[in-house]
Amino acid sequence: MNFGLSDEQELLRAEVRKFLGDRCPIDTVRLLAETEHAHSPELWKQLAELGWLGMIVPEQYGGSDLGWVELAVLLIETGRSLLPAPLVASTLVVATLVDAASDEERERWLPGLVDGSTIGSVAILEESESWTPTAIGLRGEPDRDGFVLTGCKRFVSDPMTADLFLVPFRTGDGEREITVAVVESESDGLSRKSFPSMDRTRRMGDVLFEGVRVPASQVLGPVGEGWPVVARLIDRGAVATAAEICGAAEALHRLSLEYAMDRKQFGRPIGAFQGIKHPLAEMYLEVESSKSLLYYAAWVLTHRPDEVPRAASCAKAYASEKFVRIGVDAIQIHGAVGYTDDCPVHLYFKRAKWARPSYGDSNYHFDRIVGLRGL
Amino acid sequence: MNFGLSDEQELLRAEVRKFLGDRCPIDTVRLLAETEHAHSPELWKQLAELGWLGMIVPEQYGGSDLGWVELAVLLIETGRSLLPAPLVASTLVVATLVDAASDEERERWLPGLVDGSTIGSVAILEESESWTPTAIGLRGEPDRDGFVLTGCKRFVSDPMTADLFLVPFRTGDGEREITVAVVESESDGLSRKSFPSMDRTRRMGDVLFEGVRVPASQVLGPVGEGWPVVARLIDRGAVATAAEICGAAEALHRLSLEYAMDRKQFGRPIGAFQGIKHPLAEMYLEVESSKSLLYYAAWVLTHRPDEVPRAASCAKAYASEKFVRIGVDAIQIHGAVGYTDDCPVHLYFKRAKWARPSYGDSNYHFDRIVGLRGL
Amino acid sequence: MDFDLTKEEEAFRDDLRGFLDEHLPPPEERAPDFLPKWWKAVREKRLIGFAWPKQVTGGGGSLMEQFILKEELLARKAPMLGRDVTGLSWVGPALIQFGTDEQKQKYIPEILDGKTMWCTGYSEPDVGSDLASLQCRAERDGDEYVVNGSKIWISLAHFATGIYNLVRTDPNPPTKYDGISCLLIPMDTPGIEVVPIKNMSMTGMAEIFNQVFFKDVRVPVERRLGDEGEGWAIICSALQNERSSITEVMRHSQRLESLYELARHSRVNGRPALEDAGVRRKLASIETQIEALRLGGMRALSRQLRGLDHQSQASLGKLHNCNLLVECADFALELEGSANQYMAGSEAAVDDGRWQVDGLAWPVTVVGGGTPNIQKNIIAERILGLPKD
Amino acid sequence: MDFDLTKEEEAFRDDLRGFLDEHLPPPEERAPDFLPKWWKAVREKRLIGFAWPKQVTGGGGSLMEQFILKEELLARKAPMLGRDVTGLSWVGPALIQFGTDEQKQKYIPEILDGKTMWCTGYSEPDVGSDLASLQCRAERDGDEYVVNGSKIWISLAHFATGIYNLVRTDPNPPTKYDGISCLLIPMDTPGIEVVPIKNMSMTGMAEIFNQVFFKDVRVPVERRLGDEGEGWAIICSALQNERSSITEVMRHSQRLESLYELARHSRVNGRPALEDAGVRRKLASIETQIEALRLGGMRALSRQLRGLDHQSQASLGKLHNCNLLVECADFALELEGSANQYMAGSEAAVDDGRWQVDGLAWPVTVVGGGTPNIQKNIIAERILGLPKD
Repeated sequence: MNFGLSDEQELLRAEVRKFLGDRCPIDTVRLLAETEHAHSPELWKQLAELGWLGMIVPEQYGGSDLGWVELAVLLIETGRSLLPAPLVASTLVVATLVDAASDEERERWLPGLVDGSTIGSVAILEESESWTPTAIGLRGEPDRDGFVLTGCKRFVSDPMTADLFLVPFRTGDGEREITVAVVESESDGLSRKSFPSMDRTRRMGDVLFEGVRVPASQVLGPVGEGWPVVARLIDRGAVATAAEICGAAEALHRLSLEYAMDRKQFGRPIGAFQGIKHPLAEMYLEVESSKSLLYYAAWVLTHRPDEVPRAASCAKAYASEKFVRIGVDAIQIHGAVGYTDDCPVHLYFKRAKWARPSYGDSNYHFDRIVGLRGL
Repeated sequence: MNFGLSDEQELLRAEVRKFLGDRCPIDTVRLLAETEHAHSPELWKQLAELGWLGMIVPEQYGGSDLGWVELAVLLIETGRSLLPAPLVASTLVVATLVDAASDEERERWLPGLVDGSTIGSVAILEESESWTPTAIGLRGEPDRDGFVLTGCKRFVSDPMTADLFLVPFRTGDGEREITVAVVESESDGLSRKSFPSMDRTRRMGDVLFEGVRVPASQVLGPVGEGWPVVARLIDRGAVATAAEICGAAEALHRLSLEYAMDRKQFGRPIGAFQGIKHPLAEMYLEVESSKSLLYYAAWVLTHRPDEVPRAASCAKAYASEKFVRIGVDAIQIHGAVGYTDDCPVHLYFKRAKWARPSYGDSNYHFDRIVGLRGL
Repeated sequence: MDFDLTKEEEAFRDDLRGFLDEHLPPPEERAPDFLPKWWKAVREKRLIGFAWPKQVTGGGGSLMEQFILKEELLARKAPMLGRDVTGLSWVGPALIQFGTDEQKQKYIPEILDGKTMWCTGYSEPDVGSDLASLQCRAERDGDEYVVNGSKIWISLAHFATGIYNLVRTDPNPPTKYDGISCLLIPMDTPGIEVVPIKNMSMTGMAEIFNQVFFKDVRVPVERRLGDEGEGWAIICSALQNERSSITEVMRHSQRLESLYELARHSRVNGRPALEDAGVRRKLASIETQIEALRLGGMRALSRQLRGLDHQSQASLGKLHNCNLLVECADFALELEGSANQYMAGSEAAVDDGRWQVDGLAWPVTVVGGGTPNIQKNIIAERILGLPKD
Repeated sequence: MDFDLTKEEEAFRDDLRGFLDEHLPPPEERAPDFLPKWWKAVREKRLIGFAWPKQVTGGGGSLMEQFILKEELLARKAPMLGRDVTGLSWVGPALIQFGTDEQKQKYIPEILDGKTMWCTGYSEPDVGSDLASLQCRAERDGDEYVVNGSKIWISLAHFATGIYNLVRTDPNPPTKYDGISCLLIPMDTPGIEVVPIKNMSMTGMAEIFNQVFFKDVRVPVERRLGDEGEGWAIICSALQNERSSITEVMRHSQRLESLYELARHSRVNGRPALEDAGVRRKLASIETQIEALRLGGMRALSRQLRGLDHQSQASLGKLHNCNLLVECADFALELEGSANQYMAGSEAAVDDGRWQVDGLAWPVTVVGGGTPNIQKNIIAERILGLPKD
């Protein structure tokens, strides 16, 4: 048994951290956050060149054929540095294609997603913001060899930079009669919109389908049996988001710790007072626990599929709750400095509000943990 | 406007505190707690002589004709000293008789309840432990000029010392077809049982009705219209319990504060460390807030009946939650000393667990606060 | 115990209601030029500086009348009573307690008329909550002080006409609390520079904070408030008066109604939020806490009306207020789900983005008024008598 | 990262399972004379002191085997592996690290055979968590120490055959951490008196705590463990080994199952508790925290297996464990409603009163192992490097 990173994984971590420290320090994050799409095509290309966009993709499609633990190592670091890039969503598209698409479909999209020339995103949620099959109301009417989609997807990550969307839609009235397809963003009848978001390192918006044609060659798996694909995607989204949270929460703790050592009041560093010291100790426990849950969830994603639902829910529920709490404590520790634009604390605070509902908040995951017992 | 006690009320408080300090110090509480019924007939008689059993009873029945604020003053003090006596339940019987009984019924029972020769208790709850009319399943079958009761009441306070019980029972299948009667504990077919309780200053148990006859002359108000009487009783019970909680929570805070000033570690009183100081400050806020809510609820009980449900729910929900929390903090502040028998902290800790569900826990009262908005 | 109004108080309230019926339309009916008219009317009615002495053109109102006034104003969502907010909350009360007659006659009517716009110079870089460690120097030179140093976290300094500034007049005092004085400095005095600080909210409140630099700023001695070295006593008195809890309570009550409204059109796991037991209990818990804050404020007022100590209780209210602010701000953003990202101005924003403002503005209030940790220290040391750290 | 067992580990587990199938019936089938038989069997199988060296008749097992052993034992609700709990958890490990060969040969087999029953003498009245301030004196007199003073919060002292006692051998040490030594004292030495302390639980755990008084107690020098003055180092090493998190995790897991069971037959506002969203989320939150504790323990074990520092992480596990204990103990009593008052032994008690035991016993564990405040100090100072208070 080894609940630790291998030498190769440690090396990967160091490499990612160095790259992001060099190419995407916090000042670059700020600049990118103020660009129209909070996205840098050059940075994206570099990520591709380093092999990080195809980490879990088989070599035949240009990927590195690694596992979710390696992916988690990457995402912890991008979370730590608040990298503005559509990495999580695009990676989820990649992961879904790898295990749910036909050979032809993989051939068609994976190489582009891996080499960075194509960006993917995920469009599951609708107005109800519910992660259940019944919440999917987007209609797919049969049409010749495919479907015509009509409806609206909401809360889509970085919709403007995506070249293709993974879209579940309804092809029958049965609760789970869901079909999943890849829809290109340039399709006729598809329009998209992004709104200014609080966490400005990300964009979020709507994708509107007004009679969008999707040929059968873009459907993943059998028609009407797409829900398991979506359910797996949601679990992976929860783990990927939890990984980004772990890195961000650790960074926030580190910032607060350094501030507490540095800042003096009444002749002592404020970190000498139990009123500051104890919250820092609790934060540390929460960060370490988030990481334990996350690493295990990442490991089971590759090695023990049966354990995925519970492990993913534990990881996401815990991490997103604690990240929000840590954000509040970090601001209180920093005092007035914490809400200046110069201090990065507020960037993490906003990320926490983004990350909490993403792929299910703790209400969703807690309810599911009990549900998994058949209760 | 005066949100403070009048001179007379202050005098009453001083008198009660002095009496309890003299006659029922913590060592006496311990001794009484180990007697069979945790009840001292002599102490009860003294309470009667001081007029405290008939505080809210009109003078014509031997009472002092005061209001709920005075009663709250009394109960805060009995809570503070953990007085082992069936005071809350008996007072609730008295209050219900005062405004729901006929002149004959009042004549018959109030003088005895006021002079201490009769003790009352309340038997509302059944197996479901729910405070709703539908939870009342005890059947009252019409019989000559009264009813025959069959069923079981549970979680009855001090059942063995009571001479009469206030009992709501079902006289029809409509949700609110409830009738309330006074049932004497010596009635044929009535049996009762008390079980050892965690808070040993109290007893609690079951009252079993096996064909108990209750004549019409013991029914309070019109048959089948008793639910409003019960609802009022529950609100009053919530306020009375909140009053006892306020006194007990204040005592617990005081004990912890004194210990924190007295106990030295690493060369300083432990109260100098923020890890102890801050919880003590929070406790104080919670104690003071509990008192604000309680005093207001007591005042509206006498002066603004319309506001009673919301005020009673706010007072009870807040006080019972915070009392439990304060109990945990108090033990942590006291360290190992806190769980010795010599230190009274554990007595309050156990009282907190008793008081929380009594007349509705915060789940019940919070749900009701929202319900009162028609939501 | 008595929560009813006396006949006189009821008469006052009825008169006030008549006045407000005439001059204060509901928010949605207020015209763009409403504010100057409102200020003119309340000034004539002597409602600005309502509890200040009549000699300085204040209202001479009683504490209880002031309480009634605030309740009525807040129930109708009235705008602020005067334009010079800092002058009304900080400078005026300090002048009334510590100022000379000349100072009172000179500065107070200006504040009430809204001719001035004061800001306060308390915090300094690297000083934070240890306020008494301030370093901004004022050296006596004849009939003037020469001020050098800087102040930070100053709201509205870029609009201000004057700064109510704490300075060190004795560089080697016996304790750090000695040798501090209070100067009333016009902002157009040569040598003052204002630099805005960007803050996280980006919600219309951006850049309300500033750092102010003083370089050889010359201030006549008669602009000193109180005696030389009396600054700490003045500031302590002011901090205790800082916030009226009734104002906070009414704001929280309005916030609670909005939270219920938000819950009415939100969903938890796809189902209506108001059917979710967790949401219902959270709403009720917030409602209960606001009620406790309201009643706590009334207890303090009640003590004040009877001339009893009430100021030591102020920290309790502040701590309570902070806890509520943090809880409400986060709860709303939780209820909104992913839409919590959509800011004011976006068509997708929920409730016009008001919860994003709340969610990002709380640190200003919570940290600005002294962090909860500081309130806990004050409660523990001043009220409970625990030893200093 | 790898959570699978190696072939050798699987073989060890399979052999162990065979042994347990034979010797460990399920709890409800264990006869009154089961315990002595069990102890005999596990002693012969060398499972007691499983990781201790074979030279002192221990099992010589590896860390990973020990982990597997504990998981198997706890999954089957096995009773304790040996009778002398304190000897096994405290005295034995200290002897192995600091004892002379003679001491090891003399004391360790006795512990493993259950012939001794040790207790620990750490805390003193008026010392509390500031352990190093201890005052119990041992003066050298020839080949003996003469011990005077008292120790408090000693569990099982009235059954004990010996006390593992911290004493001050240098009355004027350079720092309070110096001049402390460790003595192994037979309880029947003249001058020792044991006085029980009543505690709050009254749940069968009453009076397990004692105060022990020493009056001119003479102890031969060869009963000193380690060098004179080395006591603090010995104790620090012991405290770090204090608790195996896997044991705690398995206890919590069993507690969680019982909590689900309790929720299955409880009601909230008259409706089944398991239909209440608040109850469901609380259960899931506890489940998640236990999972985090389990995985945190495995991370520490994993570091230990690789010879990396793992002890600094022990406080994290302890703090986490304390938080969980407090939360579970209270949640169960909340779920029980008014029936939470009915204690074990009463026919009305829910689940045979087990939650009352839990609800009253947590302070012993939470406070006894060093309050959460102390764990937070340790985490902040030793792991995070924050300055001392």
